[in-house]
Amino acid sequence: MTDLGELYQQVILDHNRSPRNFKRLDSATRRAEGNNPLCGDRIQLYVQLDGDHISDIGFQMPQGSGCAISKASASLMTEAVKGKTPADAEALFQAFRDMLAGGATAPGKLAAFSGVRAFPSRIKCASLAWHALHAALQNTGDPVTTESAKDF
Amino acid sequence: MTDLGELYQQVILDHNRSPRNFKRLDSATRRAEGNNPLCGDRIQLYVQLDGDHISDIGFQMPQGSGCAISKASASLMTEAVKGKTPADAEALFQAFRDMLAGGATAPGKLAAFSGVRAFPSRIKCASLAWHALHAALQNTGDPVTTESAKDF
Amino acid sequence: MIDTKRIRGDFPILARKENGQRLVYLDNAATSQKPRRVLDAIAHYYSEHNANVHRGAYALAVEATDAYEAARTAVSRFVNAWAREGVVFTRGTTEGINLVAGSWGRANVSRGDTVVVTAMDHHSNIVPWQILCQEKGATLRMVEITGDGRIDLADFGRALEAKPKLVAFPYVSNSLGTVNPAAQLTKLAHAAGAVTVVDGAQSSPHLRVDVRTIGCDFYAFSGHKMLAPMGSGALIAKPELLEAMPPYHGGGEMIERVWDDRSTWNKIPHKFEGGTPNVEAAVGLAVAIAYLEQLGLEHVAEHEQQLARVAVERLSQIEGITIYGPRDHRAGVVPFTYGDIHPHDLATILDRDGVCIRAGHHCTQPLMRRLGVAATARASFYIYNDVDDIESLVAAVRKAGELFRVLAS
Amino acid sequence: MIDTKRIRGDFPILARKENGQRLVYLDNAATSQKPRRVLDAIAHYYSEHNANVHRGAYALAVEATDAYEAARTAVSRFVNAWAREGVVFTRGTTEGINLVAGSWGRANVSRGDTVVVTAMDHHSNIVPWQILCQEKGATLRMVEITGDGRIDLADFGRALEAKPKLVAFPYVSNSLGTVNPAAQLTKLAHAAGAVTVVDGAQSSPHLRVDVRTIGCDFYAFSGHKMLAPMGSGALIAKPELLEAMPPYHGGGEMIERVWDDRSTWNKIPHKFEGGTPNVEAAVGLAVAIAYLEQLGLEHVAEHEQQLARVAVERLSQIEGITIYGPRDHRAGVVPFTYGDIHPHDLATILDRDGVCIRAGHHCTQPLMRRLGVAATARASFYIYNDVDDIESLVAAVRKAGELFRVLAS
Ligand SMILES: Cc1ncc(COP(=O)(O)O)c(C=O)c1O
Ligand SMILES: Cc1ncc(COP(=O)(O)O)c(C=O)c1O
Repeated sequence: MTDLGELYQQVILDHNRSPRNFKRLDSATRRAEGNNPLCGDRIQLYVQLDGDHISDIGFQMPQGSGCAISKASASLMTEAVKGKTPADAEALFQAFRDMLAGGATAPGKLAAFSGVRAFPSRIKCASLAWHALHAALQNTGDPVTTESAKDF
Repeated sequence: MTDLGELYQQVILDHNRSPRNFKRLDSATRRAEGNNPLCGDRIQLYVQLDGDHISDIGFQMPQGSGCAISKASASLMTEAVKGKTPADAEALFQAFRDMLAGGATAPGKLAAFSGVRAFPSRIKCASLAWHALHAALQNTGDPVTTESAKDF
Repeated sequence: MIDTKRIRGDFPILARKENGQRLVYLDNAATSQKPRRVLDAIAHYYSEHNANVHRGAYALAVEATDAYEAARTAVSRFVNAWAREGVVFTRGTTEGINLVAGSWGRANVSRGDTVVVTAMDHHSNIVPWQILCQEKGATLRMVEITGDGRIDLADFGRALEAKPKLVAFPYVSNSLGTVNPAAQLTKLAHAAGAVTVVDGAQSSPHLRVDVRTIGCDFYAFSGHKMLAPMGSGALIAKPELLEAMPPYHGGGEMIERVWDDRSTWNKIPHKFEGGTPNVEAAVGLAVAIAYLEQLGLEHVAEHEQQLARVAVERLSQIEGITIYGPRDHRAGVVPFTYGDIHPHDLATILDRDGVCIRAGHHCTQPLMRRLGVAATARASFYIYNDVDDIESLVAAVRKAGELFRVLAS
Repeated sequence: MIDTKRIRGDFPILARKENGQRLVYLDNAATSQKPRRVLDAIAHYYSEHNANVHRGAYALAVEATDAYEAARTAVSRFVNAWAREGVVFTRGTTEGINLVAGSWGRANVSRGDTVVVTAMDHHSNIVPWQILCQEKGATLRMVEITGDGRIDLADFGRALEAKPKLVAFPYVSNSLGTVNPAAQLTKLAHAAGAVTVVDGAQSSPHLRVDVRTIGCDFYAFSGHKMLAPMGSGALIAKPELLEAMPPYHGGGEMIERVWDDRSTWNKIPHKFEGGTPNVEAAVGLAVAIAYLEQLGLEHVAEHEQQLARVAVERLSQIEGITIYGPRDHRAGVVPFTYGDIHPHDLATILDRDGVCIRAGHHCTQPLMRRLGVAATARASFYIYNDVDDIESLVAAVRKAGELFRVLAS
């Protein structure tokens, strides 16, 4: 049970139950949609850019969509990047990816996802919201999916 | 070498070298084409029906087409059915098939093909001309092929 | 009856551990495991008889051809096909249905026509018809399901009023376990003038199928879900339909003569088997069929229904569990959700106890929308599963409930 | 260099007898035999890791997915693909070419357009284009061959004047053994604005292929001709072309979202892999590639060319033998005829001495018409063949000559 305990750490279960920034943002200057076609999970991400920083951010997941990992990850991601510049947010994404790939632990509460490494099938759940953030910051407008053959 | 000797009996090699009734028959009342798509062999069969008997019969194979078995079989078939009624010819075909399927030996020179039984891949060569005869007598007009999943 | 203990011994993979636990494989609707006999048949084929088929004059090629065509006969008997020429080997159900859509569909469906599918169909029996209808300007009509997960016969009747060219439905639903009244649906569709396509992916592995009794026109199934190798399967069709259809894949084997600018076609079924066929798959499928026939498909069906009954009963005792699909006429497929635990999390937690289930939309997104869920957890049974497996499932589900509650409170 | 003695020990089937004789398998252009390592990989996959891929949350499914995707990486490296997303698993060459014709072709070829193939193409690289051209009202232009069995570059140039939409040709001819100047042909075709399809069925097994050096747009090959299981193969494509192409088979795996009447597609390559993929085939293909890489494709090519040289030399000494194809730039394929003995008879007679060759049109009827023959006999070599095999071939051919002469005179 220990590795399950590491996957479903208290902070993850908490953010799954009560996701932060779980809201539609009508004032958003950037939007992106993320899809995990493997399980059908979807996320809508709203980002408000003011000058050179993310002044507000929100996300939604359709009813019943979003496992504990993907929902908590989205929630913790929004907390982590609020107030940051896009460049800093992208750097956090990189740190988060590195951690999932087996590298160093990501800063702050994001470290809670280090247990995901032991569950390869859940890595895409953890990275879904970050991919949507990346797409929103790049402003590509295309929905992103985690079902890429090359990365996570 | 004995089973090869049984396959390529003297009479077969002889009819392969000098096929009988190897001719186009402009007066033919029935025609049929036979194909062995497995090896690309083809036969054109010409049948002249006078009243209730086969008064003349001829066959052609395109240049280079026709292995020893299929050519000799066509040649011996034409000899065997000339002068016969269609019903008698069909009965011979049945006897020939039965022999190839492992049954009793077919009458007359057709018995020379009993050795084909030991060479399953050549059975379609031996029966090609007979299938064309059957088609001509049925007057279907369709080219026949030996590549049927159900019979030979 | 089914002697699971003896059967389990035939499946090498069941000796393996999943995360240190006894492997409890409950994802049989996705793919089945393979008995040693099938693995041996593959090895034997390649070690003794391997050659390209249908054109070789040497003994090896004759043996390979005989094995391949004998497998066709075995499949033909297995489903009581109209004729063995009406058995086209395919990679699986998806390819079989795409063959019908691409060949029969393109030749027969035109602008303004209707094609009918059901809301419980697998994507493989929906998307090919969507693509066909979009290409042709035809309408795709999706028949609704009832609250308890059956095809809504009233809506089916309404759909037939449009005189559809083709009606497609699953014999058994992979997401709900519903066993549909295939013969009745076919009869109604025929009365409306439609050609019928039955998706047999979930029926051939689990019950006795007789395509002539169903009376449909096309029937497609996959070998990999019924003990046979991946890449095996067949499309069963009425020969006269195949005769009239244009070819699907152009290439070797399927031609009679090739001119520079046009070709004529080989006889059926070869006309639809362009390219080197997968002899290994056919040989393996024939052995899998023999294995199932030896058990008796009636016993297989009974065994799975029994397990499904027990699973429904035991899971229902857990508070917060919702089970989907009809109460009866259910095959060995049990879809469920558990409170607000996402099925994906459930699957991960169960896996730690060696229990393999599927979580997701099961390639039935239209159905999921109608059920009002994004995903379900699904346990599906086969001949090697037993009541112990259900106990493991139930115990692991309870643990998941505790984990989420205990740690979260 | 190639140590045939050691290699022969890796192939269980070579221990078998053909009509009481040592098996001399010389029909490798039709299909290859399989080393024990590939058979073991199949058994190991099914005994340890079998599951449906891409959607399972449990360890078994993750392992199967990893094995499948690792095989994609292996194939990608093997041919130096543009990207691993540009590797679509198929059943073989025929399916790969039909995929291009059915998807890219249907979307891009219109009335009045031209598609170019060559007179030495296999039916699998002719018939799909015939069907496409007939459907679209386009013209199929067949490039002629020279007297010594090469693509006629002057005629190729004339064909390009029509600004064809697509040009297809074989890297290596299965009927003549000709190794075509693939990079040069591609460059010329690109200069004329055409997309290029290279039939790699006879190149991938036998020589080092680099699709980026060739510079083509699509490259298709079959696993079964290169030690891998039947049902394996891949289409290699430029990712940007795949991105823009409509899907081929609708079904599971290839969708992103499915609405009642329409769907959106998964990323490449999954968009083109509808239905449960053949994981076994991919796993076996990766092991076959590793086996060939260990030998070194350069050594494989050299070994076969050497055998072909010896075979041509030894057969030429027999009076009445005609050998087809170019003197040089020849792969390990030796087509011949012998006086007026029909190749079919020759193959039967050789088989009695354990020598397996192919007799017929080799799925190249347009080529046969140009050679002015109905059929040829064909010996084709692979890594396990040696000079002894050629001696057996030559001795059996001599015997056939005697049989026909002795008994017939
Ligand atoms: C040159 C060539 N192209 C295409 C094919 C077709 O390959 P497959 O039958 O594996 O699809 C073959 C072999 O049969 C071939 O030799
Ligand atoms: C009901 C149903 N139809 C079709 C399919 C598709 O079968 P395959 O993936 O073997 O082509 C499946 C399984 O995936 C299924 O369960």
